[in-house]
Amino acid sequence: MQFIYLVVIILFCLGLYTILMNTNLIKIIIGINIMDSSLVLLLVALSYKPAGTAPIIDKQYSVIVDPIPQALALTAIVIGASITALMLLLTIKLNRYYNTLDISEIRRLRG
Amino acid sequence: MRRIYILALILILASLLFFTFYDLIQPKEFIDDKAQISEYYIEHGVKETGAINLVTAILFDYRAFDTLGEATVIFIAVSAISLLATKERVLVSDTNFSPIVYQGISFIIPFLYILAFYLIFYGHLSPGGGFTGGVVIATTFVLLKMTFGIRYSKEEKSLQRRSLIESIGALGFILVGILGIIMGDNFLANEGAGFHLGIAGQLLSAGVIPILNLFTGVKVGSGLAIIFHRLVREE
Amino acid sequence: MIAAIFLIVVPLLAGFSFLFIDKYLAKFRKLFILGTGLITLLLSIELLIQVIKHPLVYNLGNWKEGIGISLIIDPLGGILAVLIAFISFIIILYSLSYIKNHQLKYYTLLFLLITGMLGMVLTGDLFNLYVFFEITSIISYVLVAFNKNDTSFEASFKYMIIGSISGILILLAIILIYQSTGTLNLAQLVITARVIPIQLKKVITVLILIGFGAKFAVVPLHTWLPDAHSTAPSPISALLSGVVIKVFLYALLRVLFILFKVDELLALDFNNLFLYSGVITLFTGHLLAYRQDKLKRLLAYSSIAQIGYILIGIGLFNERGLEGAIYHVINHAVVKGVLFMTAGIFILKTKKKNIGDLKGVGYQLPLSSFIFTVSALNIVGLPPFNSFISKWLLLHAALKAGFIIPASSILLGSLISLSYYLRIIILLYSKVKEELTSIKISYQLQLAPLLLSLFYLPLALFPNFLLLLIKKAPLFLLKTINYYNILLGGKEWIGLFG
Amino acid sequence: MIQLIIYLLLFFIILTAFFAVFANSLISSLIALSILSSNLVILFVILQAPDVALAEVVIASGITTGFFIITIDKTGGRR
Repeated sequence: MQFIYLVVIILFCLGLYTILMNTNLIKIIIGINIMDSSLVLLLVALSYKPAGTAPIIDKQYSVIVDPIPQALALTAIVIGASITALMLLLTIKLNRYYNTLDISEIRRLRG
Repeated sequence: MRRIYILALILILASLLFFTFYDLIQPKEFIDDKAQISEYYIEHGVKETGAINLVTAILFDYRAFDTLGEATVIFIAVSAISLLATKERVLVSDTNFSPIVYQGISFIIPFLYILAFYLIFYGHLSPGGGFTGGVVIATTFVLLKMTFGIRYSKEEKSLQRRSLIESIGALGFILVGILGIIMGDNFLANEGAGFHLGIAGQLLSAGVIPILNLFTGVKVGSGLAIIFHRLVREE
Repeated sequence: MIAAIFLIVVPLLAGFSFLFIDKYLAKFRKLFILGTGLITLLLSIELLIQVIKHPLVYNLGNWKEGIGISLIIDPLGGILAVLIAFISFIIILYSLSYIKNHQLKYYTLLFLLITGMLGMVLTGDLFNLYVFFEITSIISYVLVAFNKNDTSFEASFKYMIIGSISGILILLAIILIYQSTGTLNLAQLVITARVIPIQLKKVITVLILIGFGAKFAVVPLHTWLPDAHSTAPSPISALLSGVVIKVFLYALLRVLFILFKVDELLALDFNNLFLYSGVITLFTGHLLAYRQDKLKRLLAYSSIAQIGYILIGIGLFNERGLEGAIYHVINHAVVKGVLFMTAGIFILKTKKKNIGDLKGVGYQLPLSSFIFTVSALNIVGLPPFNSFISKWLLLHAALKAGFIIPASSILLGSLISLSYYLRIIILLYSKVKEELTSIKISYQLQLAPLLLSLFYLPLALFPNFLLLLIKKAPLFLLKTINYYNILLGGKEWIGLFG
Repeated sequence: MIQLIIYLLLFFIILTAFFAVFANSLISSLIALSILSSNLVILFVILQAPDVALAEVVIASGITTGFFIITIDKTGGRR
């Protein structure tokens, strides 16, 4: 189980690496998406308890996983998707004006 | 040179996070305090909200204000994309699929609608809820547009109607909240606003939660359909 | 009590229903826009009057504190709410005659922006703070791109990348806080934050410092601000520079002071961090502003410098410093709002953005130029004006605490700013032969900056009245047990209310 | 058994993440991102979070991928 946290760290750092190193706009957005996914994974992993069941109480239960991080994870997913949609629209727009997807090229063209 | 700096930065961050999580997953004395609140939800959640799905109970009752903010975020994304996208008509090349695709899609659409409304109306009983159901509704629009071409639905007129529907969904959410104040309770109150909680586990239960689910689903569905339409029509 | 929730709901309702008003009741559109602004302003004043007497809690859905979400409003939140509502009202007044196209989406987004800022100031829940933080940020990105040209899209995308990273860092910090304390209520965190191990606390602090710091443009993270604030339409620049960055600063202060007690902050040398990053921010802002040749870019860099002043005031971690900082927040919001609005009028008139093209505008737009001159001298901090008072308070507090370098940099920075603002003023009133353009500027457009600049008078003449309000604010930050006491009904205040 | 599945899923998640970052063509990195989300969905179901899994499957690996594909198509980045 502890490996999940390691995966979260790897995904987080990989996303940050993509944002900082890549110059392609769509790759940058993919990096932000990977970072978002890592946080959702972290939230779900934190909510999990060994031998727990899902937070739907329709029969006898012994251990229930923590429902709050799951609710927070839902919010995080929705907000991340909205930002992604917005960034993709701006990417299309930037491509139309500068005819490239390369951010350093765009910066150079702008002067 | 820049590459080395960035790599160093990321390595520092990784080690920082590693030790943080290492601390975090060790059981500590604060565990009692933490148990209190989630225990509270597990113990009293069904009785107080009438929903047996605790995640929905938290999203649409205990922390419904967050959900209102979330719906606002989608509303903002839709407004922003309609603002920034071009308004003039763009020619979109139609792709021709094989008849199997057309038949298959028209066969699958009703089932998708059933799935969407199941997810919305059973949000307090089983996994799902307004957001998920709304996105499934939006998916049907996406499928229809992709297979039957972009001019299948009436262009600008249907977009306007859809943004009206979206506004209605958003307004409904707030008006349900204000109803709580009118009934002499607080904003977004459930039982205090005169809604019956019913028997937990039945379809008509949990007071305000199915209503909010419906509004959210309508809002998210029409909103994401608008976003998709705008993006496709963008040059 | 009821004013607190309606303060958030009224602009939100206005934003959602504006589509209907625009479609079916187009005649009442102007009335609706102005009315919403006015109602928000009145509600915020009502709230401030209540809060000054007694800080209050509003539990949404009538759940107990800590179970549901509650709004917790202390004097600092009340003051900032009035500031936001007031500046927004003036901006709405200005926008009515400035924004000519895409009005429907513009006002929808503007109302929701007001909602987001008010929510961030009033909320008492950590995750709710994050939601409103994202609302405010997303609308800022969009409104930066409102002009729909290449530079504005580029600025918006840059802002968006930095903003998304900062949002993710803050979400991570919130997850860590929740996992180690088990509560999201800000007031309960005052008590439960003690159990967070110090190592974890440091990590959380790094995350929120970078996360919120990127949003209010502390120096190594400031690169997006000049682009974003100079390409946005002028009313939005005024709002972004005037209030939005201050709201993010407020959020940082709130979370930071809840996590740490003041003694811990001093033991960890946070005062030096704040003070010297403030000094660096101040000099970077002023020196880069000196080299600009575009008017709105210069004003944007000047905003970075003013954040430096505020950071110096906060970094002292005592009451005097915080009072000066809050007073400076108010002054800067008012003055920078006027400056951006008049800059918008100049750009409308001359059709050009460079400072060199402002030659002789002073004779063709006497009123706006006069307001601009007064405001420029005001923001420099010359004696008869209100910025002088707040800068004097900051200087006094810094000297009293024995920090010589920050104190002297306040004076030196003001000198630099005097030099570059004087350059503009001299250009404004230099003689030219011919008329610049034949564009008429209506008096309606000049009404909003005039109204806002009239507030220099009370701010400068009766500082004691405002200081009386402000004096109550620092005690809720420095002695956070007071903030926790709000939940208990407020029986035992420490050093407050007599 | 379930441990083994979890480890396998985690391995695939890392693999797809690296592929999404370092792939040359945008479409393949996008497909990798979508597979990453799908793997996350299975993991969420195993970790007893059905709500999050449903949201992730329709939002992150469903409609967001659609938006990405439209963008790549519009910007001619299918190289």
